[in-house]
Amino acid sequence: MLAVEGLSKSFGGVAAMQNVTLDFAAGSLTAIIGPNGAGKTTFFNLISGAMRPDRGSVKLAGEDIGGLSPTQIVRRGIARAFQIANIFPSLTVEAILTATVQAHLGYSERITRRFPLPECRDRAFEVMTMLGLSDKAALLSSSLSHGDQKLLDIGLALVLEPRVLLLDEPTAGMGPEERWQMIAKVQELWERQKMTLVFIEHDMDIVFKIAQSIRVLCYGRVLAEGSPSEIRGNPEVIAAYLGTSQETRNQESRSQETRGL
Amino acid sequence: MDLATLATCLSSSACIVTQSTGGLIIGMLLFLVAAGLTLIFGVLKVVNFTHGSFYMLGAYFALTIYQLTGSYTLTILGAGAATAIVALVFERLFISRVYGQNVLMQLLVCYGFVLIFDDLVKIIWGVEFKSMGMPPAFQVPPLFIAGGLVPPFYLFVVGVALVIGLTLWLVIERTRLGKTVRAAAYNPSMVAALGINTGYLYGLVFALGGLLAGFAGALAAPVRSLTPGMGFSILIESFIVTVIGGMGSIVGAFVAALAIGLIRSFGSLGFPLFTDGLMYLFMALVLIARPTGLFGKEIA
Amino acid sequence: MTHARRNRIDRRTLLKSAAASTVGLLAAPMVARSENKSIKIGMSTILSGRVAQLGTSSRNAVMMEIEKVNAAGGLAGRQIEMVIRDSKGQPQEAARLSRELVNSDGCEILIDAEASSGAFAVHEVARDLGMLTLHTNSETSSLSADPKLHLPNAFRVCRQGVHDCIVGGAYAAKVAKTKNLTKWMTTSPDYAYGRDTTGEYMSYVKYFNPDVEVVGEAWPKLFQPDYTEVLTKILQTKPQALYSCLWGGDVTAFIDQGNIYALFGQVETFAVNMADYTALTAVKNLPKGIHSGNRYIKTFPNTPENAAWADAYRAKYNEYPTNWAWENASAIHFLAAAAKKANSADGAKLAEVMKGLTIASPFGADGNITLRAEDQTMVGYAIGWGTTISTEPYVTDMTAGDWKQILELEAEWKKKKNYA
Amino acid sequence: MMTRHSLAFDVLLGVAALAVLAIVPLVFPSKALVDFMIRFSAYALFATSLNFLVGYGGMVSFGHGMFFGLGAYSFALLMQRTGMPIPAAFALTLLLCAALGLVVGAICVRLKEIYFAFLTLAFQMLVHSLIILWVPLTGGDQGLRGGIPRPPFLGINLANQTHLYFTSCTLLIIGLILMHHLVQSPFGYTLRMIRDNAARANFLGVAVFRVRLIAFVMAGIFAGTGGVIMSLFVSGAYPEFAYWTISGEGIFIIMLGGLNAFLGPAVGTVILLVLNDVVTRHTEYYGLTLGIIILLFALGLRRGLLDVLIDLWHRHAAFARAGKKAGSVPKASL
Repeated sequence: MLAVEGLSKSFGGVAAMQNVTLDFAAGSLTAIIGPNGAGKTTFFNLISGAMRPDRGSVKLAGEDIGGLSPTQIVRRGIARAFQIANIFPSLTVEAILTATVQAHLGYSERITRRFPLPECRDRAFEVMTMLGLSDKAALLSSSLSHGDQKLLDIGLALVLEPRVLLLDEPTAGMGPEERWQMIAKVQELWERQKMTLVFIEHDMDIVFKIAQSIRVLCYGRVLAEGSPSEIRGNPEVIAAYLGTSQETRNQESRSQETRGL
Repeated sequence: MDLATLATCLSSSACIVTQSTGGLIIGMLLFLVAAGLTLIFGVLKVVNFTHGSFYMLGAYFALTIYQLTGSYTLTILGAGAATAIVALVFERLFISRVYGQNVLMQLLVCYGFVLIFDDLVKIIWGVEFKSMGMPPAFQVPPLFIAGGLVPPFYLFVVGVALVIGLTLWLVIERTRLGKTVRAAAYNPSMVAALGINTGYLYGLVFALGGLLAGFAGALAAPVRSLTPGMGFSILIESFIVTVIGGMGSIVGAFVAALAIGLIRSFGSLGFPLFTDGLMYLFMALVLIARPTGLFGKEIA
Repeated sequence: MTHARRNRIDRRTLLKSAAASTVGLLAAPMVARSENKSIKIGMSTILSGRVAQLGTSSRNAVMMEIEKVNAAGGLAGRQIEMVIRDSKGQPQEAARLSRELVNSDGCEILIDAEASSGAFAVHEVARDLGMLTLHTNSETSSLSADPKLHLPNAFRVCRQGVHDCIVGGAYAAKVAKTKNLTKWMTTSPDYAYGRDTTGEYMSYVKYFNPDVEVVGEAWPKLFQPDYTEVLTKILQTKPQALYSCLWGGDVTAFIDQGNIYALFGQVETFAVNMADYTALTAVKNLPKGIHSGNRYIKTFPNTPENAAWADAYRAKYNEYPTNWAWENASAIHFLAAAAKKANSADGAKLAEVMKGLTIASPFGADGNITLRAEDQTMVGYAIGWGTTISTEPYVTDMTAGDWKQILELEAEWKKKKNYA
Repeated sequence: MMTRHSLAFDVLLGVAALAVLAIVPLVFPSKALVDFMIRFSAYALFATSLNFLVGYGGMVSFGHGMFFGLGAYSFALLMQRTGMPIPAAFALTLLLCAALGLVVGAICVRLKEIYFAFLTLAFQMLVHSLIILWVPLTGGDQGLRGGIPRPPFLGINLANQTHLYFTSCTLLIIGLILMHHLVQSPFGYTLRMIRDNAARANFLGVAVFRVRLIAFVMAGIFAGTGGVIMSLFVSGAYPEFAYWTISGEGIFIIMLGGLNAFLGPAVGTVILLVLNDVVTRHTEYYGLTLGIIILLFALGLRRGLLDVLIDLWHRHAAFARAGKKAGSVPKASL
């Protein structure tokens, strides 16, 4: 479904991504892991069109989408949710979802009718029910709990009915059981939507629990790929990654946040 | 348009010298005002529309102090200090209340004070325009450099401005305070985390901005006529400068100020009717080419 | 809590101003215009901003004269009440105020003490409302000369660009002959007044002295703070003589900045607007021998009446009158005289008798000034040129302009412009 | 069916408002009121269109006055130079404003925050200096003189102040209805999304650039309408109309009235005009007075008047419903 080949990107001479070649089978559920500065987020940025690759190709179902604009890539069926939930603070959950649906259906520049267009609204409510946010429909997104914000963020991506969904640390900054609820939700959605799901995650327990296969990035290179069991046993990975403690991971994820896009 | 004149000028060293010093003096005074503006924006993220008023106050303070003391040195220092104090009070009492608020809200406060300061000047110094007069020390014939005319006073002004600019740069780049300031500009929360009193820092930055504007006013007072609202044109020009240079960049302000100065002095030869237009045109072109100004940080 | 209080306070202030306004708007008086009642004269001028000083002096002069008129029984028995508003120098405000003065303040006569663009705005209002309107400050010739703009109810009671230019041209040409100044340059503010005046002035200099050629022009913006680029350009062009119609704070800044380039030693300078007390008293180390037209000076015309008027003004407001001051005073003089003649304060009747009205005036070249019937603009006022000195009376060797010559050449000028 | 949120409802309100406005001059036969309402229409259209950009699009333009000026000049010129009927000149004027909006917008809307603001300012000042320079056409700094011919059309004679009053009010109300409709349309919500978080909207497949550009053009058209009314009021046009001060006043107005409420700018316009008219009556220290009042707003209310009122209303409602308070999360930015 999604395949990258020889993907490279550097910032001011510093190589963030070096000749990465990976592919993700249709309908697969893949985790991307790697230590601080491994280039995980950069990887997503390159796929989703937030950054143009210096070299290499990004293919979606065989079509080269390298260097297309985010909008074009979204239209082709790659959606992403973000590390930090980037919701629209002054709008209600319902409005945001509805507006997203209308964007997906190509109505976002309609001026002949009034918002909300019934068809969009209905779809929005479906998604809300699916996410279990129905009772929060009328709340400002900025007043949602962190978890719900991330959920909504994922919901927005789902609205676009993506063939490939990229989740950047769906559980970042959540408490233990919140994490598990979230991940259960993600898994459920994945099964229901029959899509290719790629997610960046730090919590190894989560990764090993749900991922079908795992890709390990390290300093912009592919360190290893394989099934959870294979990765678990891989000495390089253990050396490079599993050593680091949870705290540093959190800091690291934050430092990546501040870098933003 | 009068490109012939421009061409002949560019072919004569005398003309180039004269025009360049002309551009330099305009640019330097602009720089002093713009530097404060860009500093304040860089650190406080406040677009300080009252900055022109600081320049005006500097000039009027200079007028009074000069009349009292008769010493131009005292005048410059005094005007700078007095303006710095005004700026500090202004920041502590008012601007500090709108930090982190909608930019437009801050703008509104500043605008309010532009109006207030203008009328205060009117009440204190009168509506009629004033002129401070040239200090005797500088009432001397201009020098000839490479056939070009260079008034000693302007040499002095440019010199002082350069010294101030350099000091400012050193302070920002070399001192601990400067580090803090840059840190604050980069990421305020970090400064707070370092346990530095941001209130104190912000007040200081504003005072510094006021000081610079005050100096500019004092340096301009002998040659420019003082009127309520005189701060306005320089405000717009120094905004153009800061935007061209990139909001928050002192170096950018310096380069842009010189550019504007030269554009004015040479532009007036080539396009006598469009000198202002040229300025805006230049700004538009720069922004189109570099959306965050020459030295501005990319806001992604 | 405190927040709530803030709101309350503020709501109150707001309600006040709102109330005030609604009163101002809704209760707009449908004025009964009975003869014995006092008459309101509306005046919009510039009381704030760069030109505030001139606006204030206009108001001072008007008030000073109104006092006299009222003391003498008012306009045909009706005491004058002035309603003076600040347009802040914005033409649309000038238009708005003039309408308001008539429509809601019930003024029956308008004095337009605005600078040029404001004057044209008020002129449109005068066209619309048909009120008797006296333009007292705009020197732009077309205001009265252009028949397309002519209104039976609008008069210009102030100097006129073209008159200045003819007199100045003749004077400059004479100086140019004696001192053999052929290479001229001009430096004038880049707006209508500056362009027209400069163009006409130089054309008359050439008319009187064909050897003169203009070798360069510089057009600083109005109110430009820094003239360096202009000065350096002058120094590049190296003219023998320089004409400028910069005025007010601009001319003083220009002089101050020119001094440090030692400009006035090198170039014979003709600055028409130098000889006005606002500039003369403000500028430090005023160079000797700058040629200037009279804007207003106590010593020209050198008559006891003029001196007396200046002293009275100074005694009252402890500053010397400005060019705008004497012009506005003249407006009141004309109104008073017209009212006497028509024995009425009715605008239409006043306008009727004002056409061609001649009155004795301290500002007249020969003791009289006239509102010329054909284009309803003032002629015969004192106009002349002299040279500056650094102390009172600031200007000496005044040469008076010859009105016979002015009128002849003005007529030609009108033909050239297809105004007549 | 007609809900509070339907266009039909707005139209009904508009008609009602117009009816009231029609009666007012009969009840209070005050020329001053008529003049005031004409100016109000001009400024309210201008300010509301600016708020369409600032409040809903998050695009703070310092150059919006360029459309006000263009509107005034092109209408006045078309009427003076060509004998065309008023509606034609009006339509053509709006077309010109749209064109200017398209060109300037295409260049500006890419830029972020303050830079967008200053680039728009730059273009406005270019328009301004063009007006000043092109004396033969525009009359330069003296403004466009000689009055605007007003041939009657459809029984409307704009030379008559009362007719002008009705026409301005009608234009205002039509303008408000249209803008409110835009704001309530799917487009309007896309615009809000972009204001809140352009980058995220981009990743949801919203064509940010195009949406912003469209908004910029629309705002330009309505601002131009305001300019037309102003030119009719002063029967001329002045460079001041295209000067930055007009844009400044616009910003000022929306801050006074409130940029989160659709009618905020209209309220703000009333406040500013009343302040201007009342204060200038009583003092020549206009700046001082106005400045202090501004501070009361900025530091006292901290929001536009209408925003405050609506807030209070909501609070009341909330207390009534005893609804639970929601903790706020700082605005995330991408």
